[in-house]
Amino acid sequence: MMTELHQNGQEEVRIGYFVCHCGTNIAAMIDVAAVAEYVSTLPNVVVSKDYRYMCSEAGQDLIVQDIKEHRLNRIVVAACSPLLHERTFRTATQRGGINPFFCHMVNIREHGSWVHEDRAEATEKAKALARGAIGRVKYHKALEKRREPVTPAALVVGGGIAGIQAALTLANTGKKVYLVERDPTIGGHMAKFDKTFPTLDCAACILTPKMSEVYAHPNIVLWTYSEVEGIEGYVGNYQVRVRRKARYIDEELCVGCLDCVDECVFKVGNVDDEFNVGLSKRKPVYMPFPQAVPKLVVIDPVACTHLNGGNCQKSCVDACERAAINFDQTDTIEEIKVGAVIVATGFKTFDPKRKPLYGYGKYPNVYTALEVERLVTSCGPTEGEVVCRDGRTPKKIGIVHCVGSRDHQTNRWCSRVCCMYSMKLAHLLHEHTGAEIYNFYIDIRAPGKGYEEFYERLQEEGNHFIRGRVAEITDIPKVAEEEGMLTIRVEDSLAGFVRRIPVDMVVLSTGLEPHADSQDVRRMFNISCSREGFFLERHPKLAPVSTTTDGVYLAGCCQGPKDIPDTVAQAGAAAAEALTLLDTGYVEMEPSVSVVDPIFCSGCKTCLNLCPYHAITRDDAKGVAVINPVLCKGCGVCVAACPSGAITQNLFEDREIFEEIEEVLAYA
Amino acid sequence: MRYAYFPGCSLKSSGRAYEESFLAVCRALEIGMDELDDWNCCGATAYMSVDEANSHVLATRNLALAERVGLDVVVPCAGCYGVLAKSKEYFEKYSSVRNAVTTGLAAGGFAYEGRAQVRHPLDILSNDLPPRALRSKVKKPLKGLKVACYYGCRLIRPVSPFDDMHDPQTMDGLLKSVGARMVEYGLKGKCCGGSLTGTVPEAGLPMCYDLLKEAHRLEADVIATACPLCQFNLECYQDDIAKKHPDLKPMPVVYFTQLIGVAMGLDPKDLGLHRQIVPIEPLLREKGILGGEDAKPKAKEPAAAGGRS
Amino acid sequence: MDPIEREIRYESDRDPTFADEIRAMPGCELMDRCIQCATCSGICPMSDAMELTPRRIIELTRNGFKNDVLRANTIWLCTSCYQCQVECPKKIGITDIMYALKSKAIESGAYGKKFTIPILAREFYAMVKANGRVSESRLVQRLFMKTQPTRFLGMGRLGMKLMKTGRFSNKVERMRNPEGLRRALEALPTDGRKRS
Amino acid sequence: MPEDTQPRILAFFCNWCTYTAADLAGVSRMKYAATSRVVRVMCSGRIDPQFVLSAFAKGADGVLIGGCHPGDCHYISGNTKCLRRHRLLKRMLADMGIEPERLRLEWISASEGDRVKTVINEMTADLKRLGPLKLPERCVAWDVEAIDEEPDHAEAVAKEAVHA
Repeated sequence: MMTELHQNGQEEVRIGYFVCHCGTNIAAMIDVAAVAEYVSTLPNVVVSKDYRYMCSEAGQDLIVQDIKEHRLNRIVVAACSPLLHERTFRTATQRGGINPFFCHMVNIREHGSWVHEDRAEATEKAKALARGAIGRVKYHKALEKRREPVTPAALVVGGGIAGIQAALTLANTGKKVYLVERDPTIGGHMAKFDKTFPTLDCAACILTPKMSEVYAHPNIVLWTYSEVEGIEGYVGNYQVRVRRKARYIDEELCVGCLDCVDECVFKVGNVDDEFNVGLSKRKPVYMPFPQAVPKLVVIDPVACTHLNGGNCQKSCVDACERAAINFDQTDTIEEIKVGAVIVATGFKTFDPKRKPLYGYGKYPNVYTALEVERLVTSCGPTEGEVVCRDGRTPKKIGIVHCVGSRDHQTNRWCSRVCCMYSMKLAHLLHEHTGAEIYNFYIDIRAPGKGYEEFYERLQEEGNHFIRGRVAEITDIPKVAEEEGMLTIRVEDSLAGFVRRIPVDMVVLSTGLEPHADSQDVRRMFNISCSREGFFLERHPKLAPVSTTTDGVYLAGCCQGPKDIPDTVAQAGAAAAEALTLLDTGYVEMEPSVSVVDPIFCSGCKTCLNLCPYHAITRDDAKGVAVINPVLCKGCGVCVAACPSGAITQNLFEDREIFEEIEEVLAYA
Repeated sequence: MRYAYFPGCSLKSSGRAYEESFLAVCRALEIGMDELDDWNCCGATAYMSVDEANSHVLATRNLALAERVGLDVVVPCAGCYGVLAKSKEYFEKYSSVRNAVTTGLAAGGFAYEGRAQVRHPLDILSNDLPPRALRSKVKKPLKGLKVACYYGCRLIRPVSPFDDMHDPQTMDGLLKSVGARMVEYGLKGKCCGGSLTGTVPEAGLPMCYDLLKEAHRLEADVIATACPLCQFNLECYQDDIAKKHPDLKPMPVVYFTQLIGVAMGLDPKDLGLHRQIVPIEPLLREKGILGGEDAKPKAKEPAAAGGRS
Repeated sequence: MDPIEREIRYESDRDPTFADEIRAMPGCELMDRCIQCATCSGICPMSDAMELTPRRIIELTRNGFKNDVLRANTIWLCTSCYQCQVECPKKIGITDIMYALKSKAIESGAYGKKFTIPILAREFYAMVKANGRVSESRLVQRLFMKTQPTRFLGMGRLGMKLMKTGRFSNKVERMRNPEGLRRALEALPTDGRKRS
Repeated sequence: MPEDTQPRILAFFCNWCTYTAADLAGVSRMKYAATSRVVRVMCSGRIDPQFVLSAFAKGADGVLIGGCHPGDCHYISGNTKCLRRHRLLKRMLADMGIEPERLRLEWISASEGDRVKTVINEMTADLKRLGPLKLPERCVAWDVEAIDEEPDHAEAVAKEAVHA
């Protein structure tokens, strides 16, 4: 085959092979010197070297120098995953003066040294993979990345603190931002909190100014009560469809005076109030909470008598001086164009009914932490008075940590915030009631600025910390002191014996988990999930806010549990990544698109229906298929289906892959 | 409906009333029960403590017998049920167990392939019987009888293929369908003390006491069980427990099959009601469920018979 | 005054193979992921009578403190109710581990003599081996005679009641043909009788 | 196959799910048999049935295809195309006298590193049991090279025609 190339008058192939030690990460399990020596015997290989860290400046320089010195025109680097460093080595190749796509990577770390235990076998595998790469790289062609302009606007999905922070950061740089929130108001979970740990500053005091800023910002288009329905396009050029659900209120006219709420035919609330997590009732027409942004009411179509088809005197309509109520409103669809997307869809809290041992839903005085947040806050349903569902003021309170977390039966992960918020609630509950507080924990995790100090403060305030996971909560008394109480049975594992502790009130520190519809969101934005269902970042360390889809970034708890400071920091990082893209003004497209050779195309149209992006059309005049390189995303489905082999995918050409297969297997 | 039937050792002696009432109910419901030919002890928890590998051989031999006749095996004793189900599970899950069982059984001329399923009467009566089949046979609904359904451990743990592990309901459902009233027995899945009532009574008996006390607190008339050991512990040690807790009043403890049989109007003798140490018949008569006199032990009680087939 | 005992363990106190032996038993393989959360001890109905709670048994076992583990009354107080196992957040087969430890204790004879459970287990084992079935009343009689003769006498009234209701008899339960079973049980090299 | 000879598995992994999962297995330091050789493609829909046949012809004992779970394809539906081709291939292999279980298709998402480990280990054990692939005689002559040469000639002819 090679000689043919020569005869065809093409350049002589001169390959440089570089195998990385990665410190001991590779070298400990693979005899890199032996691999380099073997490769040096393969045809066309001019240089074959091993080096301690190929990705280092010196390692890259080695490639640059050798290209120049030995007139190399193909580079193979055997190191870590190409998903990590392909770009690095292509850039080095380019610096050496040849087209970057003459470089190919072999993964001998993630797929080699890290997963094997037999040094000889791992070395053999590395040699086989090297031979495959040497085989394929000779067919590599010079390719150019195409540049596409970027729409200088961003979509932020989710209006919790993560989305708010990301939107404000982007908007402040002058970029247009669409902030889409599913609920009638922005604010998310943080708006429901009373105080924040460890500083105990009031959540509302630090959040509501930001919410107002979002509303007033000239660069932010805020759509609440809205959901993203679909997204098409590619990095820099996304077309997004947003459904704006009917509020039955004209947003332009409503001033949030609440006259309609007062005059609603329901004199008292009849629906569980979402904002107070069911601890109070609201009416069918309502504003989620007084500081809601936007300050607009909304009519719940499920609860409203009129919208349910019932006969209602519609006193709300009469009450509104500005005639803002419009029962004829329907959902509308907005189509927008953005260059980048920040997904900040947040989390939900674990449903403690999944752990029947804790008696949530069975015993009225068992609460979730979020319920207690509403109970201790002065703007909550009890105006800050802590009264149990059975009317008693608790004198003894048990706080159960890790509910649903660190548990193979429910959520395996640590939810990261529960230790700290449990301690915060312990402090607040004690402050409000003077009750004796028992914290039941497995491990106290307080690794943040001022967090350990907060733990110490709680200890000094007289809180009990009992190291043991609560095994049982029961109302069946065993001794007199347990009559009429909820008794917690637990091993005090530091003392080494079992205790029964009667309390008036139990607080379940429920963990954080992905939204029930996170899979749908993930599919829509074409991003991946980790096993537990949190959205997956491109790299856990080096690309923590990027995703595998270019132009889509992550912020907040949709990526994994985190506290407010971390969320805000991550939102800033996501905004910065998005800004980098928007500010550059163009994107470089990977050249791995497919191309039709009109000579061989029979015009059979097999490929047309296969293409998921409708990138292939048929030129009826010439009777051949044509691929639009702007629409092609380079999956290669058409290549595999073309009966006459007329379609080629750059970097994944048939001959490249056939050669890789043959050469990999040729190594015994 | 036809099943293989594994009685286990207890149902041939201290738990005879369970076998009698279960088989009587099955007959009345036209459910075929073929006692496994020459079955052996399941091994219980004791055998497992001495010889783990052979405990599975012991248990699976019975499953091999069921497979021979091509039937699933019904195991009323909760202890035996748990042991056989565990061996079946481990046979599937662990190749070491599979190899041991295959080798052992082959030496004895048996083979088990994992086909025969292990079922419990609560399971088949709740799930295999057509809906209303039981209800339609009720002649004397258990009106006014307040029952605490007690499931114990092995029916619902470590796995619970036919019920809710944390709040089992099958027994409640069956007894409700024959007219009884259930109390919210919060201890329905707690342990009765197992064999500790005999071996370490100071540790075992308090567990029975807690169960009995709670049933009294809820004003239950009777505790229904599905396990001969649970039934024995709760019923037979009441005198022992009362020595330490004189306030403890007698509480009848029966098998759920006995109550179903009563509701179906079966002869109390066939249901083994006369084998109660804490009698239940006066209570049933008081509620107007039973008429006539107490069933008297037969003039000549046959010795607790084993090997009957 | 009791003599003062020093509580310290040296590396030489650890049995190097003990943890691996337990880990190798079916159901016991996940012991190492225990986070000592103590759910097992909290839920165990017997934990208030145990010298070492189940949680501590796991910790000592995986660290090879064989003597401490086998000497404690814990394993003999386990009723196999499986509450610990089903509630364990790490899905560790705690009850299976207890079985494994019981068999180790019986095998090495390292159990407190005041405990009758190992004796029950052995009597039970022997009876099943001989007859293929258990004669409950005989088992109970043998056990009580061997271990708690006074209690046995105190139980006379219950015994009478049981006899009268036909729930207790001195008949020996046995299989019709125990030969096949015997051959099956003798086929394995791990037979407890040969092992101990 | 003698105990000490390892089977050879040629694996085609899609870039977004299974290749990433294999990376995750590495990052998590999971250990599995060194029997697989991964060829990365962007999508399992790119896998030409000829790749698979070629792999068997060139000496693979087994071929593993890894793609995203149904509904999760980075390119919307490439994996379903792969699934259809896989079914066809299975039948073809059987016709050619190659045990169909030598070809395996697995959906492995980016988070399922342990699945990569399990599948490769399982497949290694299965292939050891099957023994090395003894390509039926009629298949030995069948070779990709033959296919390769034809287009070269045709290409020249076609190009001439275009120039003319």
